[in-house]
Amino acid sequence: MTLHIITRSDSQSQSIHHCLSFIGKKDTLLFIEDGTYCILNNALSDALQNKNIQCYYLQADLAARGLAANSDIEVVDYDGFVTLTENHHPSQTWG
Amino acid sequence: MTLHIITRSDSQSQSIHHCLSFIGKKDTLLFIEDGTYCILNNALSDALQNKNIQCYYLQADLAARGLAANSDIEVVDYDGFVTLTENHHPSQTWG
Amino acid sequence: MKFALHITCSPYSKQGNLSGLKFARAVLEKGHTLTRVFFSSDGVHTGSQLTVIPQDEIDIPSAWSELATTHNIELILCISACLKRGLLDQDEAERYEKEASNIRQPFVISGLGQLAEAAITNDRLVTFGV
Amino acid sequence: MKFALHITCSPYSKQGNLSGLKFARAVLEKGHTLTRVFFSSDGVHTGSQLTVIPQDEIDIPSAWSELATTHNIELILCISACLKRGLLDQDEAERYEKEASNIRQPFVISGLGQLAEAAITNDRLVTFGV
Amino acid sequence: MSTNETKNLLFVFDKPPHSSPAAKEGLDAILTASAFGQNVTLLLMGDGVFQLLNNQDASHLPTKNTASIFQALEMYGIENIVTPSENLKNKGLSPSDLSLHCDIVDNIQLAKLYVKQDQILSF
Amino acid sequence: MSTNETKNLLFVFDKPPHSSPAAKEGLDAILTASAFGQNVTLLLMGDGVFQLLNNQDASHLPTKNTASIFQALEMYGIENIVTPSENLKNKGLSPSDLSLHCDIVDNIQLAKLYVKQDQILSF
Repeated sequence: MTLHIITRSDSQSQSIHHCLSFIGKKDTLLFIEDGTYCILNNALSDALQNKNIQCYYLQADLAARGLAANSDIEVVDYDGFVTLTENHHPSQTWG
Repeated sequence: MTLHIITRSDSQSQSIHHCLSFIGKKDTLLFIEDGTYCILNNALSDALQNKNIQCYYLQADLAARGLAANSDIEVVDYDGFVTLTENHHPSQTWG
Repeated sequence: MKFALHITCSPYSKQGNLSGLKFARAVLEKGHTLTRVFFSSDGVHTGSQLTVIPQDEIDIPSAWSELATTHNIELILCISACLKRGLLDQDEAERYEKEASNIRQPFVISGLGQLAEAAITNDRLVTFGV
Repeated sequence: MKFALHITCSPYSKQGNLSGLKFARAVLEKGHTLTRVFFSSDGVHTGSQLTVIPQDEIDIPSAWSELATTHNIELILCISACLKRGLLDQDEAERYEKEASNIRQPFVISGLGQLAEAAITNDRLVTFGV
Repeated sequence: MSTNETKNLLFVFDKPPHSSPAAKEGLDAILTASAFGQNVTLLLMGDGVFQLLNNQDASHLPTKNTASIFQALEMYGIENIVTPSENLKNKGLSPSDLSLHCDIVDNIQLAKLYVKQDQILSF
Repeated sequence: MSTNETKNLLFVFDKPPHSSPAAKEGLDAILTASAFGQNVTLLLMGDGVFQLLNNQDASHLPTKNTASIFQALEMYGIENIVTPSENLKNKGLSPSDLSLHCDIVDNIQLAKLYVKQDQILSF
């Protein structure tokens, strides 16, 4: 039940790919900071959906970057971010 | 006659790929710091050879990382690095 | 729940430091305890007393100080990171015969053991800025 | 030839700062002139007077100072980067009513115009640490 | 400044906004160089093109002022703003996603642009 | 330390050596945690596996002391050093290229390792 916190875009870092290679079905992904740019990668979004992995995006970081939250994704604020760390444990922050 | 200085590995940054997409035949590549890890990427090395682009590696940075300079590549020390900036102008450092 | 945070980037060079601050506030607003924030690597620059922030921008180092004072949170700067980066409290400045110290209240300098301890004694450890 | 350098990373967080120092030495050994080194972004941490470096490690800030003094090189720290990062000379410390200053000799604080000027008036500008 | 030279200066931004202060420093530098009467070009490479995405609301971040400086570039006479078409395509973006008019260039045009430069500044 | 708890702590290194001081801090932290009697595991992910490449000569770099600390881990009782096989393969490396004995794990073993952890520390 790990919470994987992705902080870089898929062009800045291979972290999202490393994470996806072994992530468990009960694990959860949270995209924050430049990690929110991953929403632009359609192939990645499809892979996440196919693996049926629960994904969240930090709303303020999407908005800061001009990235629209479409209806397919779940967004959280910082309160929701804390809730994710309550319910999923431990957390790993990926650079 | 630009000198392109590559400072990150191909897994840390897309810079080497951006650079290769438009690099001129008279341009020169210099790999320093984590850029020297690019030597491990065989597909990249082949692409450089096919494009017939002059490449150099900073010897001290290869050695610091345990990367062997094989006979196919040209290495320089800091003196040679300065010579490259004398002969190729301007220079761009890629992060 | 008892939370601890680990911050590894400086306030104005990457977003992670401010993300950590906002997360810290949300932790406290939800009624949890935040026991300790450990700053390592470039994170130790958060503890500088000499920062001057434009008035229309968020003063991140001050905000950490206020939050810690109000909620009794330990703000710990990794000592080896501090020395190499020019962050000294009065004791270290005297020890190394430097003419000034520059640590902001209530930040304190200590070792990485404080991070390991935070990982062991808190329910949650969340990292920002890697 | 006349060279200038632009350094954008701090001495101990990325390798680029030390690469720039070694490049600077090689430029001078080859008989060129190095007129100016401009430090922006986290590069300004190079100008801290309060760094304490372990004896078995290279003291990068001191090495820049020595090189500049010996060869009459301008070491310029970007002022906006300095203020946000807690690097103050005596003038700035007084202006902002801070109790200490922490700039190493012979570093000076100035604006980004000095970088633009360096790009225009030198034959070569080489960047490190991006 | 005590020089009458005019040089071609290329400013390359390849980092996204908000996670680093590099763009703010680069903008200050390009404005200064332009005020010095130099021929300046701004190249947005890789994630650097994200600097220009429409509808960014960074009001709560330290980088909030960068967007208004980008908007002011034209007013200050900086009109050569360039981004590679291949890069836009790779990111699934079109010119209408950008808040500024850019010259969208192919790799041949980009190579030609480089040949003209006297110095390249990276941020 | 005033606790008798024993926890499973995973230390993740994903940066290459020499370009950042992260590994030195991570090593200090894992040694301390081990001295506190905790069950520690070191995971080398992505470019982090480059920390263990043979024949690194960093004598002229500030990070020169990191290699000797890696060599001393076993002496201090830290034996769980793990790296994914997929990562080695992607980088064209084999176990004989590494200066330490690692457990080379597949993705299923890696997932099982994660399930056991109480906290994860990233450097």
